[in-house]
Amino acid sequence: MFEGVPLNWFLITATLMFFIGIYGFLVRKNLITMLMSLELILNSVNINFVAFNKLLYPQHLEGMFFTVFIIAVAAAEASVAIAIIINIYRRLVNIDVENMNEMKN
Amino acid sequence: MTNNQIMFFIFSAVIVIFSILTVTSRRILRAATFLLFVLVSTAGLYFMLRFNFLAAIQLTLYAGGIVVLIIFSILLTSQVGAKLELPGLSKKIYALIAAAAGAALCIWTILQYNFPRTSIESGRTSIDDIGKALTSTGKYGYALPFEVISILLLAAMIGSIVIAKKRKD
Amino acid sequence: MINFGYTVWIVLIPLFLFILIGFFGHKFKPIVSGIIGTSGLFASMAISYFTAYQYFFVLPKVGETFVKVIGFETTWLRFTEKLVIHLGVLLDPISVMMLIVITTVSFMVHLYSIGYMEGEKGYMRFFSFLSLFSFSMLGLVVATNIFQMYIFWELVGVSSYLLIGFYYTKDTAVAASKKAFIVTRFADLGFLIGILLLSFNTGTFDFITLTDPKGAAIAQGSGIMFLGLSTMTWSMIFIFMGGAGKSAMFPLHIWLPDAMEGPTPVSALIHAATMVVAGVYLVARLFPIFHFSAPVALDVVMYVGAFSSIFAAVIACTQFDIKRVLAYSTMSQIGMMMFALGVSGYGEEAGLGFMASMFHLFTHAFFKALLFLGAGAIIHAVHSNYMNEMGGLRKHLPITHITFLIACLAIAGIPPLAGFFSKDEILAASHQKAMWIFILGLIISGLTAFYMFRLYFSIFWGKDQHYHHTPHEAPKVMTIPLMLLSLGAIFAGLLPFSSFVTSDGKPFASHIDMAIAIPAVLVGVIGALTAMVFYRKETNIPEKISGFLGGFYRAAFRKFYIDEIYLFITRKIIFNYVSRPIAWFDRHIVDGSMNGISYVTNEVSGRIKGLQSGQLQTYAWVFVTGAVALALTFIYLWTN
Amino acid sequence: MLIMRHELLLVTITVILLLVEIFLPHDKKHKIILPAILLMGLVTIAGFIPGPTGILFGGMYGTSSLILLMKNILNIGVFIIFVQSVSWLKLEEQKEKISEFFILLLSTLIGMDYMISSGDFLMFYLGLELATIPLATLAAFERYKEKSAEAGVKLIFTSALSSGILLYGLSMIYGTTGTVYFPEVSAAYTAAPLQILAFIFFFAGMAFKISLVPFHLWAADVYEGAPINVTSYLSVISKGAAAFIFMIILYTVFNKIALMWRDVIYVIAILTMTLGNLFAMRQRNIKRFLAFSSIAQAGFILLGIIGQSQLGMTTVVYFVLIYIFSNLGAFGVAAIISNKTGKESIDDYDGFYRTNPLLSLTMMLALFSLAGIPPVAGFFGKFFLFASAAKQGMYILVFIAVLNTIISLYYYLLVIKAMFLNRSDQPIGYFKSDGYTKFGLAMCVAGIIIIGLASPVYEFILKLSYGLY
Repeated sequence: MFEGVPLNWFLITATLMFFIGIYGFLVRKNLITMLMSLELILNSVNINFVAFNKLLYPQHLEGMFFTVFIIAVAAAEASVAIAIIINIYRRLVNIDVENMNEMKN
Repeated sequence: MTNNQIMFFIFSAVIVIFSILTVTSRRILRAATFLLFVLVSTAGLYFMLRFNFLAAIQLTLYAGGIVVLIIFSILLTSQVGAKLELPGLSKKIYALIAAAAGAALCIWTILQYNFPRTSIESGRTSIDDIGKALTSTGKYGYALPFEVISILLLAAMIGSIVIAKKRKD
Repeated sequence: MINFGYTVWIVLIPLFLFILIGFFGHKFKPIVSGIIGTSGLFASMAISYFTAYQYFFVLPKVGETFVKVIGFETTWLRFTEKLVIHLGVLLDPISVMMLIVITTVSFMVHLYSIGYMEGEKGYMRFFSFLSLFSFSMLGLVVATNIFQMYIFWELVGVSSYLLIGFYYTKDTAVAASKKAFIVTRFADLGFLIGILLLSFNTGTFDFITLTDPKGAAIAQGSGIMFLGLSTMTWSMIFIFMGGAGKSAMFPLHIWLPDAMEGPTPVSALIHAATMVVAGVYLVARLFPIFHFSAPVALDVVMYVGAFSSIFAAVIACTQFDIKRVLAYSTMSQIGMMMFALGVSGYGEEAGLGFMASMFHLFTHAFFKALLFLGAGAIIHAVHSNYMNEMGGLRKHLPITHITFLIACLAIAGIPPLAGFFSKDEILAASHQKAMWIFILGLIISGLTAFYMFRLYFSIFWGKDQHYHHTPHEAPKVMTIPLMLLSLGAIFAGLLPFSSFVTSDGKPFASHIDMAIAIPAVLVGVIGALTAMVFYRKETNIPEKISGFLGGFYRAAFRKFYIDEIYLFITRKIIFNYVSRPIAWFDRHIVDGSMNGISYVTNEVSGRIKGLQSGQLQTYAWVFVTGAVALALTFIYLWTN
Repeated sequence: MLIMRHELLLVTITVILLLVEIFLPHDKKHKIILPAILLMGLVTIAGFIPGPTGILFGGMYGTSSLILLMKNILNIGVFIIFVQSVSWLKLEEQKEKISEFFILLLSTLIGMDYMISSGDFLMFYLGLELATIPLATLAAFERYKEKSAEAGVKLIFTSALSSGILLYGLSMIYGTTGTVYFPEVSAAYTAAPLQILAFIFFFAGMAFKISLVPFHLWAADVYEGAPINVTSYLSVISKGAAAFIFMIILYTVFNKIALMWRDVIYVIAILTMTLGNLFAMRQRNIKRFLAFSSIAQAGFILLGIIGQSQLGMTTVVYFVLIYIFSNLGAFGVAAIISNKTGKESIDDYDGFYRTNPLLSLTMMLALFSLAGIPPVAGFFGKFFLFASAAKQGMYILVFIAVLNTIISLYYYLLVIKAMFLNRSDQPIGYFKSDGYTKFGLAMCVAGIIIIGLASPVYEFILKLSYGLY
């Protein structure tokens, strides 16, 4: 209980955000919008970690540091993803994920 | 309702609503802006939980860095005014089913679980503690991960450059 | 004690030959690789004979029993603390006998191939594969433990794959080699599971420990029960599955007829004398376990053997490709060996079936190799595999003719040739077990004589066909092995086999029971004569005979329409309504089911390709759904 | 610091290469190849020098002799890949990014090493990402090729999704146990529904890396599109490392719910082997073919993991070792053909034996090893896997696995048949390989033959794995 806000509220918010991100990842055609959905997913996990850390296990800062590192990884991931997206754009002049099916079966 | 609760509801509502808008908006630049709102109110949650350092990182790195990166690439690859194509209906339905089932399962399971209740109230986390932890090599010290993440960032940078740099011809 | 360490060279020489010819063969003239291979095998054979001499005559027996001797052993893998795998040479009566059989036949085949393969592309490759095969087969029979046996067992499969597919320009040969490989591999899966079951059940791989009648392994017989049978029984059934695959027992025999696409010397080596009897050898090797702890599995061996034997004999009567006739005949004879093991008991006289089986294996190797090599000489001469395109060849191929006749007489069980003695022992052993199997054995003998002489008369008698060029006798290098092997086919039966190879190592005296021998010979003669009546037609001999006997004979024959009736019954009814359907069943149902499996697998593979749609988001969807479904299942449905 | 020597050495040579790259004139970029290979060789050898083991950073990092061996195995694999990729790197298109290739590869290897050595989920996660993100850039390395770019997209997006799901699982593990350190997590773990959920999400993330059905769909496409040397890295080293850490975590962290994950793996193993094989059967592109075959192989690895004993542990390491050599052998030959002629279809291999007997023999050996035919090493790997599963009494699983080896034999024979038996009017012409290529393949062949026949290798691993389980 954090001053009136139960842990579950945080978790539910995060979970909703997580699956909204998943939904976006599954339906958005533009690669950049997919990337945004991914950011939502990672962000929701961060909320989980932080809430757990503060509300349940405040002795150590494990959850918080996990979050810090997730943010850093997310930055790295985003930069690589964007580099690849730009590269794709140069090849195809189009960044629609549904066009990317040269390899299948 | 306490102040905390009200604050939480505001942040939470912003997060959920703008998340939905992010994944449904048909104008890509708007979607990016909505994402920014989500990230900022997440930072708000961190502030509320008194993780000021983390909230600062969230604002600078996430909201400042990544979103700007995303906006740049949007400008590079899309016509700003154009509306995004709508996904097919069956795709939407399938995705909705998967996401809804997942969310229902997770929330249900979370509610089933009895989290231990702790009453330890720690105050603000001081930058000092964070700094110490970050350079400590003992337990609950994060010197090693810090080194590893630097390799990761370096590698990601090199990789991005290799991929994105223009071919000389 | 005699040091048998040198026996390891019997196995190693072919390995060196393989390496030598395989890697450096292209440096010398083709013929040289043939000569190297042949002389190497000769050395191996000489050592084997010496080993046999030492083992049977010099080595002192313990309590009148031939003991099992480890000639050579090295530790190879420490699997767990208890399970240790060795590599070595185990000498006991059956392995020594197998050494002789394999090296002899292999030597003959090498010698013969020098002539047969002359001018073929890949001469040197052929010899290197032959050496590899000999190495693997020898390694198999001297295995000290079941794991070593399995390794060499698979190696035999690989090298036979290479040999059957030797004529790689022929599509059928390629398909056949692949089929042989996959079907036997399928059988080996049973073998492997059997080994795992057996070794975890008994804690050892070692043959000596495993087959000791008083040992712990056999006492484990009443292990855990599964589906009404003990683990031991299951493991033996699985192991027998491997044996059935290699030995072409029904329904795993489907590869054998097709494998005839390989070069004929290969058929002689692999499909007559060595690889196909590996299954029989395997059962014989583990016989005490079968007998003491898994009698049900032994019954399985008996039924499978008996059925395969009669099944193949019937089909053999309908084939026109001479190599296919021989292939089915091999299957039938091996079936006899199997059911001889199946009816056998343990101990001296009770183990008659065991002895008979090994004896038949021994004699069969000679005359079947002879038949195949003879067939090779015939094919070499007329460039056809089909007996209806042949006839009257006795004038052109005198040596082949005589040796082929000897082999036919031997396989038909006409005394005093080799086949008579061993077959007689099998029949005697079946007689001890049950009447029905004895009668079955008689029927098989009759059929054997019939189809062999059908083959013989169609090829060497009958109408002289118009060949493109006059067939001529094969070169000496090919006829000499024929003559040597026919010596074996004549005299091998005279060995007092039961004083060497028995189920428990203790010699006993076997004798010929006239009550069994007479009907056996009789059915053989009847079968042969029937074939003669049908297939020796259109020669001058019948006319001579009828001329000699005068018009009465002819009149009587015609008048009573005996011939016609006979023909009607046999050709029209039996041939069309019994043999043909069985052959059809074999080709389309048994064989077809194998093709069906591969067809279905292919179909399924084609149907599910949609899963891999190339769409990233589909993949992600499957990913998410998979995770959620797994979670759902294991949170709410999983109970343990 | 000697405890961490694998990682430190790798970091050192990465830095050296980086510096060299900076100071190397533009037209002499290829000069870095030989030093890079030599350095990697030195590191590989240095890895074998016995050294201390233990725990560092308050339990975040730990090694044991088995873990050292795992790292050595990965080093060997990467060394071979270095050697094998020389002919590809010398192509005009890659010339200006040679050192980047090495640096990126090395950084992923560092990630894997940290991942294997990790003592808590944070280090594990960072190692995992370090082992994945640079790989996406490697997959998209041939940036002028659409397929390569597509492979990069598919890899980075699916891996990000999977790490998202994995992280969600980790957050729940943290939430229910209050820690991310392995020993404490293990102590606090019960089989509560939320913890099972957390485990499954974690499992999905790992299954993505090992490419287990149904989390494998990315693999075939990425393997096909990526440059072939990267593909072999992905399918061999990356997968092997993931399998190692997966096994370690299952055994040490989730040991309390072993009964549950055993059943999960049971199902997944069967699915993976069967689907991998069914898809492999119908492939005509050699890279795609090998991709599906390596998916099927991943299913076999699970058999060892499920063995859940010292035996199981040993066999997994042993199998991965053999698998590295066999698969690299197969990929090596495919890479040579692809680089020299641009041909990647199995139909193009018709009559290959006539023109390039040695290469086809190497390929045959490698494929036989993958199919598990004695006496080449692959057989022993498979045999021990089956044995370790059989020892747990999972005969039905073993039966299905063995059936699958027969299906796999069928399609491996297709390639062998194409090379040795089919005729072709225009077979791939004879080509001479350079010293690097020959050396790389020779290492693979030696590995395939020796590891199986030389029992000390197995016994050595067995001895090392005493401590861990």
